[in-house]
Formats: sequence, structure tokens, C-alpha cells
Amino acid sequence: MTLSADAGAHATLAPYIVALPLAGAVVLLFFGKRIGRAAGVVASGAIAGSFALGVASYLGLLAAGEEEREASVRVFDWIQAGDFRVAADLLVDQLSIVMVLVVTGVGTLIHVYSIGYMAGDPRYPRFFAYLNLFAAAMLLLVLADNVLLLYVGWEGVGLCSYLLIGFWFERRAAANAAKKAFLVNRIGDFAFMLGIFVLVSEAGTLVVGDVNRAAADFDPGIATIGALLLFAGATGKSAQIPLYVWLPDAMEGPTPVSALIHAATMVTAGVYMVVRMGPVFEASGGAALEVVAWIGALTALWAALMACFEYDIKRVLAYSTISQLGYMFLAAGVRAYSASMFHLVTHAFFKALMFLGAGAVMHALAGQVDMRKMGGLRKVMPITGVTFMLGWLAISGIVPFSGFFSKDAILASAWQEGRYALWALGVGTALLTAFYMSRLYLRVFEGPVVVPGHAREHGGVHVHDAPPTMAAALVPLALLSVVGGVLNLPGALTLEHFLEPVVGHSEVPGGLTPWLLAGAALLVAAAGIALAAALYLAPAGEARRARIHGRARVPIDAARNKFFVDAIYGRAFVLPGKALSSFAANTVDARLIDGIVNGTGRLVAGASEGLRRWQTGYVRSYGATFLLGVVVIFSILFVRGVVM
Amino acid sequence: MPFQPPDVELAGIAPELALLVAGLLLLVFDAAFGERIGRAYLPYAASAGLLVALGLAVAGWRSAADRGAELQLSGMVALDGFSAFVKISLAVFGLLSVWIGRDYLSGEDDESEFFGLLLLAVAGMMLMGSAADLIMIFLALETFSIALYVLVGFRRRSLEGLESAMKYFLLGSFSSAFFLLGIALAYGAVGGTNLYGGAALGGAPGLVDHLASTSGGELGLLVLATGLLVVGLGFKIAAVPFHMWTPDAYQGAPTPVTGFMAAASKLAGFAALLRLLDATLYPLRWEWRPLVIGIAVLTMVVGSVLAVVQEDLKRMLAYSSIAHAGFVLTGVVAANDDGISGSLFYLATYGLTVLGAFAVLSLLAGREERRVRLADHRGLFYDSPLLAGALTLFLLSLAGVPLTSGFVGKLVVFGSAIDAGYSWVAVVGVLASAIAAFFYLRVLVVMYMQEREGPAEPARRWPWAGGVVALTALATLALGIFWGPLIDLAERATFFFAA
Amino acid sequence: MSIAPGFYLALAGMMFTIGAVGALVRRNAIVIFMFIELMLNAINLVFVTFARVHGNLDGQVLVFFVLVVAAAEVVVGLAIILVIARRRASANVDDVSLLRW
Amino acid sequence: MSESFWLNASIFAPLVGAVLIGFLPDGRVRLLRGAALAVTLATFALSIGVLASFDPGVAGFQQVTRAEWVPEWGIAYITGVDGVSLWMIMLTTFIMPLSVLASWSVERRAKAYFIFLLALETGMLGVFAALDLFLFYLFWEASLVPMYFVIGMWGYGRRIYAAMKFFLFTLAGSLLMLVAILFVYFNSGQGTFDYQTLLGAPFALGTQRLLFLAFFASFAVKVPLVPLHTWLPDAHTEAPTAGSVVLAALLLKLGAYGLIRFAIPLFPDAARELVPLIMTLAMIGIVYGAMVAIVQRDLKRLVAYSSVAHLGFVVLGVFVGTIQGMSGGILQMVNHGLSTGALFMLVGALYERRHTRLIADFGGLARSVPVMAGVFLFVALSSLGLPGLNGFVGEFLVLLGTFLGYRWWVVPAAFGIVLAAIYLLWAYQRVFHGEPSEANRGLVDLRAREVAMLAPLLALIAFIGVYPEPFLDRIEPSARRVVAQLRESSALPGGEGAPGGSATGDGAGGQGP
Amino acid sequence: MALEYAVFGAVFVVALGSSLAMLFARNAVHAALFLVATQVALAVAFLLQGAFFVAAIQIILYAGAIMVLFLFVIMLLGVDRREALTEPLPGQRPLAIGLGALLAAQILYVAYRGVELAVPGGGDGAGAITELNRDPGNVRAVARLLFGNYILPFEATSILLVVAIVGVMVLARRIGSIEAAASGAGSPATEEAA
Repeated sequence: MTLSADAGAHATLAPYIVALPLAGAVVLLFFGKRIGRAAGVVASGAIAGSFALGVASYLGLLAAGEEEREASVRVFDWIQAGDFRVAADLLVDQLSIVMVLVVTGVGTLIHVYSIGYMAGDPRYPRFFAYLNLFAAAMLLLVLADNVLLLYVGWEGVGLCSYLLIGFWFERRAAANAAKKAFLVNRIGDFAFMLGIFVLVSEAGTLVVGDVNRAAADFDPGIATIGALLLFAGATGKSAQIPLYVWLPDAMEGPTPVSALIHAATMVTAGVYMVVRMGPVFEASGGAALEVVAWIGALTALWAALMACFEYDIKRVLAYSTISQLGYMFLAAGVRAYSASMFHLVTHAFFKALMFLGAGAVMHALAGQVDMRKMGGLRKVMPITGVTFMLGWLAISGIVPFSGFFSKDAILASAWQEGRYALWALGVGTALLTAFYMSRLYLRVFEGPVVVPGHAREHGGVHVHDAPPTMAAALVPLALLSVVGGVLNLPGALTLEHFLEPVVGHSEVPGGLTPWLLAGAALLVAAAGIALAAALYLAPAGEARRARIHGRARVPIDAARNKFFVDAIYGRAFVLPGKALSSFAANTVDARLIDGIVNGTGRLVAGASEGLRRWQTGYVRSYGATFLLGVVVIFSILFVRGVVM
Repeated sequence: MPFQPPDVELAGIAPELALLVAGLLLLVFDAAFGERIGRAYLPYAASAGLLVALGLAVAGWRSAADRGAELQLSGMVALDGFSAFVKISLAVFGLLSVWIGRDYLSGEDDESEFFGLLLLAVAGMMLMGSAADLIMIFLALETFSIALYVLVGFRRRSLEGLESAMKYFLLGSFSSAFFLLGIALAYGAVGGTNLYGGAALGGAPGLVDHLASTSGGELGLLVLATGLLVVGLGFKIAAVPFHMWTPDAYQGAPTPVTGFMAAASKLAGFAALLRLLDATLYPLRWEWRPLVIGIAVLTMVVGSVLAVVQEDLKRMLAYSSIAHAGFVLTGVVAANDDGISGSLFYLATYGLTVLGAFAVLSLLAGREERRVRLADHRGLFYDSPLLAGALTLFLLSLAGVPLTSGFVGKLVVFGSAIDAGYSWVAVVGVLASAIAAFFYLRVLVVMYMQEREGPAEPARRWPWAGGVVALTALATLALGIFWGPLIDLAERATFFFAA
Repeated sequence: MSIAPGFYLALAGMMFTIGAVGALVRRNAIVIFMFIELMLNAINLVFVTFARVHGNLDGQVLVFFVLVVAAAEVVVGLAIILVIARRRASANVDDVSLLRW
Repeated sequence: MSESFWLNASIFAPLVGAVLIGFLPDGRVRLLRGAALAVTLATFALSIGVLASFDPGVAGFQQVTRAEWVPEWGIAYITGVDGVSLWMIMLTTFIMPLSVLASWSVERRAKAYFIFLLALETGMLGVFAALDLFLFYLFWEASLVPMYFVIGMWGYGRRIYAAMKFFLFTLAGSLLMLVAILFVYFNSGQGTFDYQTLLGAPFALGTQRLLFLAFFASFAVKVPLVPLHTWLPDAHTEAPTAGSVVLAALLLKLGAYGLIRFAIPLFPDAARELVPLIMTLAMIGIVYGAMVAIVQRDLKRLVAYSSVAHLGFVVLGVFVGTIQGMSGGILQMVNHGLSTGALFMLVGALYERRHTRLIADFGGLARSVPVMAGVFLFVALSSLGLPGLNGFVGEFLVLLGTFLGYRWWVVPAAFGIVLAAIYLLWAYQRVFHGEPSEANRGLVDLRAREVAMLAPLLALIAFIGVYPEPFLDRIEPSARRVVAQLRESSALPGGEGAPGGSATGDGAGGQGP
Repeated sequence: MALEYAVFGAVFVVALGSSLAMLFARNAVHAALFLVATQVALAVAFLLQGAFFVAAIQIILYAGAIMVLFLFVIMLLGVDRREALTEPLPGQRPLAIGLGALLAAQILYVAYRGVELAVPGGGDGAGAITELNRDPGNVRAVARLLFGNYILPFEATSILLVVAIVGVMVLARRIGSIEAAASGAGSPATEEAA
């Protein structure tokens, strides 16, 4: 491993940040059986080590001067063909270090949580191997200095997502969900790869910094195409319209996986990538960003609508994730990159928290996920209940929890940019968010205690709070969810200021406007909570719900059926694809092409069969053939030689 | 005008004379003493005769190489590299046929006639190779044809054998009539039947001489004659549409005779055809070429296609021999040095290969000719691996797979056609060989990939025929790898006498 | 010799053709063979006629060879026909068609 | 010891070994296996010598041997390596010991089997090393016969049909090539079959076109390009495991190699003119092969069709006329050899355990044979082009090269990577996921021998994925040479050529403006 | 002159007439006799063109020896056998006649132009033949050629004849052994001719 001379000192650790979990994964894959129960510790140790290295790098970065904070380290030359050169370079700058800290930090907590959660699973070491592998891929993704390396991490996390969603592969639904996740992501990756080609041909390089610098000179048309292709990749990974369909299904995986991959880290890769490649998106002259913002806003609303009517608590969280990711894209689309990142970070905290809380609930209730069969759980599992409540308040946007600040930053940026329609969509989504999260929280944790029948029978008294390792993850996340907002409080240490060298400066509204906007957001959040309380907490809620359902049966049923999107995709793409494939295999290949091939054979054999009848066995007919030949030859020569 | 007896130079026909003497001695000796001393010596005697003929043919090659080509016996025979090459090949084919036939016939009371007729047939074929006069060609043709009619019908008590002899005979005489009409027309056109004529023969009329001095529309009669001569020789080489006798005669004839016909009779026919078309009538090539191309294409395609569905191995090889005639015809079409030498090379190597194949068949089928159907050879590889291996080699060579002589043969004849500007004929040729590959492969499938049904029938342990198999297998392989020397000889053999 | 050679050639040509046709339409092997002899005879006339045209005797000599060949063919051919006819009690060539296809 | 010793020794070592094995007793299967393994390993060792003495900086041929053979015809024994053939040779010698290991279950007529296998190796190595058209054709055909027997004698079910189809398909193509070779020989005016001498032979465009098509027919069958591919699924499916491995990993490479080595350099103008046609065929192959693979019910057939798709990438890369495409295409040949070879070994291992290849008969195997499941997934991921594994490097370069040369033409080809994921993961799911049925329980996981034959493949798959430089470094000079031949008009007297100006214009040197 | 025309006319009619008659003769013996008539007519045609020796051997050898052989074999197989004039092979007869007509037409055209096709100006060597017949005489001239230029073909005919003799020997033995085999095996008798 050679370090380039000009690398900043803080970047030297970057390779080890990736290598540590990778080594953990390799060790666990090969020796997992022998390591056995200690696998969780090994894996957690590896990721914790990465976190420590990340912190060290962060400190080193802080110590470096403003101008020297961006540093890359070359590990080796990767691919060279002609003028095309890609090296395995890792980039440490403000943006990537933030991601590293989130990934390793949240990752460590979730690893620790998994020790308890996965205890008793027969493939326990394998789970941690995958988890570590995921961490390594994700770290590679965020640290990559060039887009192709980023792509390696990008597909790597996709693979780990596949492996982990399908971890309980005996379950058909899990296997299906895993495959679906990978394939939908592949479609996005297909676009992403095309985008990479555009970058190579336009910029001549894939090094992130160089591409971004060169982007200014891109032809806007090409830049638009390239940016949209990259964004198409992001819609796959970050579950945006139209490729979000895999994420709800992905909840078939173990809950820590949902927390880590499908809430906190992997799904944010798309946002990270858009932020990273911001100049490319800007080079299109607004068109690409416009698309990003609108897709983000619409996805936010769309997913929130579905979340409102879902009973599976993990799926509610999944829709919520999609919705929140929409916010982040909305922010990126209005060039509020730091707001986007800010929300990314806080979301990582509170969503991971809520997933882990949901996991604790499932753990306690023997895998039950239907919220209709739960209630009042805060009383039997107080730690989970309280921490979940903090997460709920955070995502709902209640002052002073972290979600309030980050969401407010996004909305403010949209307002500031003059994108009132987007702002309105955001505010509407905020209302829904507050509503469905409250619905979830209130139904599950408040009200009279309801415990599903089979959980009672199996472990009646065992409906208990999370074990210590799980609690150990919940509490820190809850704290972060509460105080995460300070990251961006005005001052020298704000995230925005910190990221500015990388993502550029974005205007924030001044004067009275921010206060008004914040107030509006808060009001909306309160309204959402109140509505939920009226429907789910109040004694008359049941009747009200029935009335509403009676009046709006059609849209509600539609929402419950995910607006039939899966079915439509099935009809529009999957079925015709299968039909076309069958046609190709059974008709074109077997009948047409092989038919021609075998037909040629049959033709020869048929000609042979036919011609052999000519060989009648009668010598006189042989003679006739002979004479025919003679006369033909004679006639030809007669015409050529005598007449002419 | 007092009568001047011609100079009698026997060098040009020495091998033929040797065979004649050997054949007659054999017949007479056996007739006189056969009852008393048995017949075991017969194959040795026949081999000795053929070996002497071989030696004389080699001597003829030497003399042609030393003194150049010459016409002898009033221009009736040419002593040149071409004829010597043909005679050497024929002597070898004769030897191999005798050896196959020795085991096949051993113990029969008409062995002497078999060997005698075989030797006389070889003599006739040799005469065909060196004949420099149309009437000589005709007489030589008739000599070996009549011998073959009898040999084909040699199988005791077999109606098939007799039927094949009759068909061969009737069609053969029918075709002779056309050939003869061709000679008559040629005589009418030229005033003589010599191929060369001119100063070397004291101003006697001849085809080459005539062509050199005549031109244009006055050649009409000769063109017609050419067509009829091609018909007659086309019959001998089994070219479509004059091939109809081939499958029946090959199938009905005793296996050694079938091999002999496939190898020697074809070579003799082609020898005359090459001398006639590519040397003598070369100036008329624009007239006969389309014709021969048509015949070649038809022959290749029909032969290959018809072989595909055959279930009888001998019959299949008969159709394959038709296809091979077509391949050689592409060399004739080319009418350049490569074409001639290529054809000679092809015929020589094809003869060795096909004799080997028929030797294997005779070992398998025996005198009774019972195991000749494809299905009879299921799993042969596991019962007689060596025999199956040899047959595989022969079939691969016939299919034209590299590292066998058959491949080189195809290479040279197709190459010559391409060189002459007839690439499309070569393309037809390779397509036909692709079809042909199918039926050779079918045999391999049966031998290697299917299981025998019923009890194993051991192949005969015939030492002579086995020796033939070994020798021809070796030759097939060796000539597939080190073919330089033979092609070199064939190239030197392209020296035709041109007066 | 005042009759133009063409007349003789015409005669020969017609005889040759009759021979060829006859060999195909008759079924008795011996008769077929006789038609082939007819063809050879016609060729002999061609030889003799062309000998006259060219004013040399080579054509006449060639007739001699044709005769010899015809004789040899007849001997062998009739023997073959005889063997088969003895065996099948018939000289009909259509009866002899075991080998085909 | 001359520099070319290693090459020639590598070519003929298997043949010598085959002859020696011929003297061993037929019944002693273990001895025969051991001997075959030893021979192939020795060959691999010899080929290491080729690799070691290979100079990466040279674009032309090295380690050249030249010996007169039939001087009258200008035929000589000429062998040599460049960056293209080097890896093909290494791949061959590398795969062969593994396929011997994969032949452990061959008990019946083992002697003949190993003799054929070794003869086949010599044939293939000869093809890759031959620098004389005649010699090349000789080896080309010589590699056909042993494979025919291997499929026909040790195959499954419809082996005879498959063997016939394989042989006739290939033969029909190669015979046309033979005519073209002869035409070149006779009309080049050089009187030689020497490849390097013939390179400059000027032919008119019309002639070139026909000659190119004749060569192309032969190579396209072998590659195979749609619609000449239907021999492949049959041959792969019915062949014994080692046969499928050799077919897929090595024999198909002969076709692509032929295109690179002969079809393009000998007839550059025709090649340039026909690029759109060939690219279209390649793209159809990528998409069509993948689509047909999706619905296959037989696992081996599925892998076979995946080869059609993968080789489509190779041909695409070779013909796009950019250095990235060419290098990627060549690397992809190696990659495909490794990953598809491994896939066939795994399918063979499955067949040995369950005696079925029908996907529907499997299920839940990840529970009963977890290691095999993991290995299968790893190989499948390599095959579907997961970054970090070898398949990605090749495919990415090919697609990048295509984009640089032809822009949006790349879209259908790139969509192939989605389809590859579909058929491989769907198959993986159906075989390994789910609850195992009674028959699928209690299967034995990978044995030591199987690990030994798969481990080298897996290691190389990962190595190339992470660090392809040693490969690309050696490929590039040679690839550059072929690209130059494809792009630039040769010195034609009539000044024809350079018709592909717009098509190849903006990828110059691999980079945009 | 007139005589020559008359004789030729007779030759023409007889030769052609008996050839045609052969076609329609249902009895083989009749066919043979018509063939003899044709051959005799041809001999006359030879004479008309100065080929005396050939005319003689035509009578002696052909009409005499060969045709006797034919008749002998016919007798051996049964004289009375009549051949049905129906045609079992479909298309055989029209095809043969059609091809024959085409061939005849072409040959006739060639005969019409034949001589000039061969010899420019349609020369006639009748004078030279007459000269040769006078000196050294037809037989002698032919003999000189036969034993001069044509000595090898002449000798070669001996091989031909040997082959024929040996062949007939073999076939004759065949007949014997076959008959022995046939009668021994009790297979259908050969004497079925009615």
C-alpha cells in the first residue's frame, strides 16, 4: 500500500477504515463456525475499530488547515486501458468523513444490538460476516475518490443488502424480497453505469474532484443526460419513485438490517452521491436538479400516504424512510446540500432508533409486526417505549428534537429558493409524517396493553424489555435523536459551515421568515399528532376511523394496496418480460432457429430419401438417367459447338 | 510402298506386360497343377507379379525423369511422369487388393481366376494411364471393365452379386457405345485418334496437333466428341448422372473387389480424363469446363446427399466414392498444374484410404458379407478397438479432417480450383463435404456411442487383410502429416507429353 | 462413291438412336444387349464413313477393334445373363432389382 | 534452452502425455486419473515459463518458432505469443488440470477419455499459438474431433445429437474458412501461409468482404453468435462436466480469438465495414441469450445460454474499435472462462449428488450444502458482473469502449447486466433458497477434491476483480495493435476504406474531446 | 451411279427398317434375325465406301459368329418366350423416346453439316480411298496399318480376349456350382420356361 506524497496525514487511515470490517467479514466467512458465538464481538470490534479510526481521521482533518482538509490516498492502480485509468484511491474530506462517522457510528451500535437480537440464530456468524461486509462496502462507497470505486461500493452494499434481506432464505418471501431488491437496484445501477460512461467521455476521468471541476464546461444537454442517469441510479439505491418498490419488501430481513441498511446508511447512498456530484447536476442548467427536487418531493408525499394506512410496523417505517429520503432529495434538488446531509444524519439517528425499537418489540412479541395486535407496550417495555417516543418526536418535527431542525432547514431552503410548490409539498408531507408516526407510536405503545395471543402463550410473562446489548444501542441513538439538532445550530462548528468547502454555500433565509417557517412546520406537526391522537388514542377514535373509511374507501384501499404499483409493474414489465423470454426460448430458439438448423438436416435427409427413390433398382431406369445425362450434355455442346 | 514394321519399344508397357505374363502364368499353372500342389502360393505369385510391375513402373518413372516424356509404339502409349505415377499407384492398389482378397478367398477353388483377372485388370488400368490414343484408351477401358464385370459377379451363390454384375455390365456396355461414338466423332473431326499427333509421329493426325492448327467454328465436331468422351469416362469414375451403377455394383461385389474398384478403377478413369481434358483438350477448356463443373457440382452434392440415409456400409461408401469423384473433378476443372497434381494426389491417397476401409469391412463382414449394415457395428470400439480405430481414421480421412491424407487431398484440389478462379466450386465442395461428414460421423456414433445388442461377433483374424489395414492406416496418417514428398511426386508427374 | 457421306452419317445416327432407345424400352436382357450391338454397328458405319471423308484407312482399322471388343463383351455379357437367367428362370432385367436405394 | 522452448513444450506436452497414457492399462482408473492430472499440471508448469519469459512491452509476437514443414507450399511450423494468445494459453493450461479433477466420476473407458482430453488440450494450445494459417487450421480442426468423442461417448441423454450438431455446425463454418485460407494463399502473391507475411496482403474491398465473411462464419459458429448458437446449449448440456467446462471455458474462446487474430487483421477494411452488423449480432446475443436463459428449466442449459450472452460482450468489445473495448473483450474471455467453467463444475457437482439438472428438482440447498451455495453465489456474482470480481472489469471496459465508440448503442448491451442478474439470481433462488425437500436434505457438501478444483478459480476470480493490472498490462500492446488495424485503412491502392469515420471518430484513443 | 443410289436406297431401307423392326419384335429370335439383316445391310454400306475388308469381317464375325452366339443363348433360355410389350416402369418409354428423338435430331443435323464441321469445305477423301484400294489394295493397306501403327492395340486385344475367356470360364464354373447348389438345396427349378 503506497501513500501518495501529497496525501494529507489524516487520509492515511482511510484504507484501514475500509479494511478493518472487510477483514472481519473475511475472517467470519471462513472461520465463522469455529468462532461461533464470539462472532458478534469480533464483528462489533471490527466496526468499532473503524469508528475509532474514523474519529481519528476526523480529528486529523479538523487539525488540518481549511485548505488541506481534502486529501486522497492511493491504494493501488486498478484498471488501465488506453487513456482510461482508474485507481483505488480513497478520498477523505469533510463530506466523506461525516458519512464515515455516521456509518461506523450507527453501524457499531447496530452491530452491538444484533448480538442480542440475533442470538440463537443458527447462522449467527454468517450474519455478522455479512454485516461487516456491508460496512466495508458502504465505507468504500463513501470514501471512494472516483465514481467507479464508488460504484464498486454501491453494488457491494447492494449485494450485502441482498444477502441480508435473504438471510432467512428458507422463507419464500425473504428470498423473493432479496431478489427483488437486487434486481430493482440493478436497473438503477444500469442507468448509473451509463452515467459513468457519460462522465468518462465528457470529463476524461472519473476522479470526483476532477469531474466536478470539469463539469462547469460540460455541454448542458450532455450534463443533463449524465446527471439524470446518475440520479436514476440513486432512485434505485435510495428507493425513490419509480424504483422504491423494493424497500417495503426488504423488511423481510432481520430488523437490525433494516435499521442499518434500509434506514440509516445504504439507502442514503443515493443522496450522498447526488451531493457528491452536485456540480454535475448543476451543470445541466437546472433541469436535472429540477427533476431531483420534484422526484424527491413527490416520493416524500407518496410514501407518506402509503405509510398512513399500513399496519405492519416495519413497513410503516420503511415507507417513512422512503418519504424522508424524498426530503433529502428535495433538499439536494434545491442545492441545499448541507441541509440534505443534515437531514441524512439526523434521519440516520432517529430512524435507526425506531427500527431497533420495532425490532425490540418484535423480539418481545415473537416476531409480531401487526400494530393492530399491540398496544400499551410502553408499560411493559419502558426503555423501548421511551426511546421510541423520542424518535417519534424527532421525526415528527417537534422542537427541539433533531428532526425539527433538519426538516426545517430543508423547507426553509426550498422557500428561500422560491420553490413554493415544493415547500408546500414538503409541509404536506410533514403533516402526514406526524400523523402516521403518531398513529404508529400511539397504537403500539400507548393505550391499554395488548399483546398478541401467541406471544402470550409462548412467553406470556416474557414480554419483556430489550436485553442489555439491545438497550445499549437504543439509548445512545435516542440521545442523538434528541440532540442531533445541535449539529447545525448557528455557529462556527455547524455542519453547514463544515461542509461548505465541499458542497458550496447555500443561502438561508434571513429576517423573520425562518421563524415563520419554523412555526408553520411546528404547527403542522402538532396538527398531525393531534389528528392521530383523535383517531387512535381518543375513545371515539374507532368510530371516527370507521366513518372516514366509509367515506373514502376507494383511496384508502388503494393506499393499502400500495396504490397497485407492484401489480402494475408486474403487468407492465415482469409479465411481458417473461412472456418475451418464453417466446424467445420456446419459439425463436427452439422452433425458428433450431427449426432451421434441424430443418436443414431434415432437408438433406429428405432430399436423400427422395433422391434414393431415383435409384429404383431397375437397370433400365438407370439407363434412362444415363441417356438423359448424355442428351443434356450433347444438347449443350450442340448449341455451343455446332449451332453457334 | 514397302511395309515398315514399327519399332518395338517395350519400356512404355513393361509393367503391363509383366502383369500379363504373371496373370497368364498364374492361370495356366493353376489349371495344370492346381489340384496337386494346392493354391497357397497364388497370392505370393500375384504379389510377385505386381511387385515386378511396380518395379518396372518405378523404372519408367526414372526413365521419364531422365529422358523426358516420350511417345512409344507409334504414339500409342506415352512414357511420362504422369503415366508412371498412375502405374505405381495402381500397382500398389493391386497389391493391397490381392492381400485383402487372399484372406477373403482363401480355400475357394477359383482363386487363380480371381488373381488372374485382378492382375489383368490392373494391366488394363495401367494401359489406360499411359494410353496416348483414343482407341488405346478404349481398349484399356474395355479390358479392365470386362475383368471387373466378372470380378463383381464373383460371389458364389449370391443373387445380389450376379445382379450387380449384370447391371454393371449392361450399363457399362451402354456407356462404351457412347464413348465409342465420341471416338468416332473425334476421328471424324481430326482424321486420326492419336491424342498428340504431329511431327513427333511423322505428321500423323492427332488431337493436339489438330487443335494447334485449327480454330473457331471448325471445332464443333470435336466439341461434341469431347462431351461423349466425358460421358464415357464419367461413367467409369462414377460421376452423376452416370453413377447409377455404382451403389449397386459396390454393394453386390465381393468386398475386396469393391475396394479395388473404388481405388483403382476410379484412378484409371481419372487418369484418362486428366490426360484428355487437362492436357490434350486444354485449348477447348472453355467448351468443356462448364460441362465438367456442372457434373462436378452435381456429383459432389448428389453423392453426399444420397449417402446420408444409407444403412449398408458398402453402399454408403459407394455413394461416398461418388462424392469423392466430384471432389477430384474440381481439380480437373481447375486444369492447372496444381489441379492435375492435386487430383493425382487425391486419387492416390483416397485409394489407400478406401482400400483400408474396405479391408476393415472385409475383416468384419467376412466372406459371407453379413455384418455390413450400420447397426451391426454398434459398440465395435469396445469389441475390436484397433479395427474400430483404423476405420475411424479412414472415415475421418474420407471426411477430410486434418492430419489425415484426405484433408490434404481436399486442400490441394479445392486450392487448385480457387487458384483457377473457381472459388465457388470449392465452396460447393466444402458444403458437400460438410454434408458428407454427417454420414461418416454416423458410423463413428454407432461404433463408439452405442451399445452392442446381442453377443459379440469377433472380427476375423486375417493376417493379410489386417496387414493392409495397418499399412493403409499408417499411410493415411503419414500422408496427412508429411505429404510434401508425395505432392512433390505428383507435381513432377504433371509433365505431359506435348508434341 | 458418289453418295455424300452425310447420308451414311444420317443412317448411322438413326440406327444409333434406335439402339439407345431400344436398350431402354425392351426388358429382355439379351434383346437389350442386341440393341447395344446395334449401337456399335452404327458407330462402325461412322468410322467407315469418316475414313472415307479423310481418305485414310484408320477408320476401317478402328472398326476391327470395335468388332473385337464387341465380341469380348458379348461373350462375357451373355455368360452373365445366362447365369442369372438360369437362376431366376427369366431374362427379364426388371426381375433383377434386389439392389436399390 | 531457447526462448521459445516453453511455448512449444506446452503445446506438445499434453499430446506426449496422451501417447504415454495410451500405454497404461485400461482398467486402472486411479492411475489414469493421476497420470492425466500430472500431465496437465506439468503443462501448466511449462506454460508458466511462457508467462515468465513474456515481455509485456512488446506489441508484436514473441517466443516465435519457425520451422519449415512443407516448403513447396510455403507451409511452416510457426508459433508465437502476444498479449492476446498469452492469456488464452494460460487459461487453457490453467483450466485443464481442473477439468481433469472435474472428471473424477468418469470410470467408464477412462483411458480413452483422458487421451481425448489431452489431445484436445494440444489442439487448443496449438490454435492459440499458431502463426501459420495452415497450422492454425490444422489445430482448429484437430480440436474438434476429441471434443466430439468426449460429448458423444461420455455425455448424457441426447449426447449423440449434441455431438453431431456440434461437429457439423463447426465443420460447416470452418470449411468455408478453409476455402478462404486457400484463396488468400493463392491470391496474395506471397506463396506462403505465414500469418505475419500475409498481414499486408492487399485485397479489394469486395474480395475482402467475402473472405472476411468466410472466416467470420467459422468463428461466429464457435463464439457463438446468434443465430448460429443453437449447437451450444445442446453440446454444453449433454457433455460430461469436464466437457462442458472445456467447451465453455476454452473452446468458445477459439472463435473470439480467431476474430481478433485472423479475421480483423487479415481483412481490416471488410471488418471495418461490417462492424455495425457484427455489433448488432453481438448485442442481440447479449440480450437474447440472457432472455432465453431466464426461462430455462435445466440448470446446465441456463449456464449455456449465459455463455451466449457473455460471448456477446466479448465480440462487442472486439469490434467497437476502442482500446477499452478490445482489452475488455480479451479480459472478458479469460473471465468467462473462469466463471462459467466454475459454474459448470458446480452444476456437475450438483448433478453428481442429485442426478438431475432440472431447477425445479432443487430447492433449499443453501441449508444442506452451504459451502457449495456460497461458492455458487460467488461465481454467479462474478458472472453477473459484480464490481470487485473479474466479470465486472471486463464488462465495464467493453461497455465503456462501446460508449466511447458508438455512444448510445451501448444501451441494449448494458441492459444485459440487468438480465444477467435476473437469470442468475432467479436460478440461485430456486436452487438454493427455500426450505429443502426430502431429496435435497442430507446432501454432501463440497468434497476436498471439489474444493481443490474450485479454489484456484475462485481465487483468480477475486484477484482479477481487484487487481486486473497484470493482465491488462500484457494485453494492451497487442490489443492496441488490433484496434489500429480495425480503425485505420490499410494501404489500399484504390484508396478505399475509412468508411467508419463518424462511427469511430469521437472515441479516439479512448477518450472524448 | 444410279446403281449406287439404288443400292444405297436399299441399304438405307433395310438397315433402318430392320432396326425399327427390332424394336417391335416380341420374340427375341426375331429381333436377332432383324439385327442380322441390319448388319448385312451395313456390310453393303461398307462396301459402297470402299471398306472391303471390314465389310467381309462384318459378315463373318458379326452376322456369323456373334449373332450365332446370341441365338444360341436365346435357344438355351427358351425360344418361345415372348416379351410383353407393356411397360412397367412409369415414364420410361416416353422418356426414352423423347430423348431418342432429341438425340436423333441433333445427330441428323450434325450428319447434315458433319463433314464440313470436320473438314473445312466438306472435303471427300473418296479418291484417296479408291487409290489405296487399288494400290496396295484394301486388305493389304489395312493390314499394314494394323501391324504398323496399330500394333499395340492389336496386341492389346489379346489381353482383352484373355480376360473375356477367363471371365467366361469363371462364370461357367459359377453356373455349374450354382446349379449344383440350387438342385442340392431344392430351390426353385431352373426349368420353368414354357
